[in-house]
Amino acid sequence: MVMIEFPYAAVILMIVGAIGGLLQTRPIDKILMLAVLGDGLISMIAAYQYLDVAMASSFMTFVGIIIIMIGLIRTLEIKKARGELF
Amino acid sequence: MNEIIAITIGAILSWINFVIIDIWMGLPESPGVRGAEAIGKSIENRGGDLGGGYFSGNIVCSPDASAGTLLASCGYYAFGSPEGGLIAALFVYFGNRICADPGYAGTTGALSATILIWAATYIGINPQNFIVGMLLAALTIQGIYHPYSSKLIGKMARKMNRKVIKD
Amino acid sequence: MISPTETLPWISFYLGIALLVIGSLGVVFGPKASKEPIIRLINLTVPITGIALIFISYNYTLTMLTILSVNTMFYIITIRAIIRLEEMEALY
Amino acid sequence: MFEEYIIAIVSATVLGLILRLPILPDKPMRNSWMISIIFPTVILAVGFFAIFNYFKVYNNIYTAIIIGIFSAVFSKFFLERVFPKPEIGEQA
Amino acid sequence: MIEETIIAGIIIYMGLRLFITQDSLERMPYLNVINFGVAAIITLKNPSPLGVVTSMIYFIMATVAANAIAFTINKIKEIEHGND
Repeated sequence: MVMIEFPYAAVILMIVGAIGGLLQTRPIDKILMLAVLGDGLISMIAAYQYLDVAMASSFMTFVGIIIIMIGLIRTLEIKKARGELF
Repeated sequence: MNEIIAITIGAILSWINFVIIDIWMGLPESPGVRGAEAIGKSIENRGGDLGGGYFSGNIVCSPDASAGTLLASCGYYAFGSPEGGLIAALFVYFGNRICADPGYAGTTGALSATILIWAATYIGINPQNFIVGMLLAALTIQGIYHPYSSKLIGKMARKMNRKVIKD
Repeated sequence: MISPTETLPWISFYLGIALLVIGSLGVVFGPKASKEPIIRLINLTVPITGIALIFISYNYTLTMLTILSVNTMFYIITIRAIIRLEEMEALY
Repeated sequence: MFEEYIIAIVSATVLGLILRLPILPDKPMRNSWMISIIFPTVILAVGFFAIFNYFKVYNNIYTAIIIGIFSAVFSKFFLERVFPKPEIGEQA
Repeated sequence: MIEETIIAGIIIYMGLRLFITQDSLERMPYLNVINFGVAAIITLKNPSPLGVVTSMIYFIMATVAANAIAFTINKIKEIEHGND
């Protein structure tokens, strides 16, 4: 009977997040792939059974994603106001 | 072989639970936030139904009865008694308030899932069957092929008198 | 079949090194990274995750939490700097 | 085991009636943001008491009464400040 | 043991499918299924009260992040194509 253990899924999530996050060109697709990379990191930490570390790192990872998106929206609004967008 | 039958029964029970409660609490009627509206319009452009699209977008953008069912079964499995489901209802309510949602669907789903799991332990279905079953149910709604699932949800919503409200 | 629960530090260590190398190359030579600085900032998350994986393979949990929190503070400061540069039109 | 939950619910309901919370929300009940007795207060009381019931020392009647009073006061005075009602369609 | 196999298979399938699709709004439900799977397996591998609290906090933070991503996609579309 075939058996897939859990850290293999975390490894595939992290590889998908890294390759996709580096090779996409639009910033919002890169941010979505970074969310997948953070999921892989948290599940790998949870496989080590460091649960408090998983709690704190989930908080920090997603707060960092939200901060990047606030900066992205502000930057695009400034570019729109200067007329440089496309 | 016995576990596969238990997982199938758990998947069917949790699918019925979260779909009925989400439609009854009015998720296909209107998008709560603007991201849900964008996801619904995208599913409609790919050949689906608008009500089902709003349903899928609302599930993505805030923890509704699907998250209530999953976290209640997790709490029941970890605590070993029904009080885990009550704690899950509390956390789901706080998460709903953070995500700009009134929070009726999540807490109702968590409490009804707690009662359902407590009743199902007498016929030999454990809470971990419900965890895997909830994941399979979310996969059938969100992950296989969006137009078919959104048409199914739209048909059920029209039968339960929860149509899309047009302004 | 090798069980990953016994060889979990090895998998974590080599995956961390691979992410570090790939991420460093991507920060320098990535597509459109030299035009917009926010894409370079987003690419920088990949080697940070690789460093966190290497630290977790040696059971250095407090070090990993420190580097993640310093990463978040670095985001705040750099995002403010990028917005100021965009406003001053001193970027190009 | 179930008596303490009922005592917590009754305590929260009585103090909510004293503090003049409405019993049910407004009529399209799945869209209203009004804080009432039946929706947040009872669920807060049951959830907080379930946390205290896990530690086997505190599962007595007095804790249930105190939890009911605390949840009613919290949902009357502090819930709008901790989790504020959002603007029309605004998030993040 | 079969539960872990099913959940890992679903996560791998959703990750590969998220890698090959091109529309960014089509990817959001797949990301939601990945969040469900990770939150399920954290509790399934660590059956303790701290494990379930970790799972709840992870799921709520991931949902807030997904909400912000969907809002940002809509906002960027409005900025690029004009608000209609």
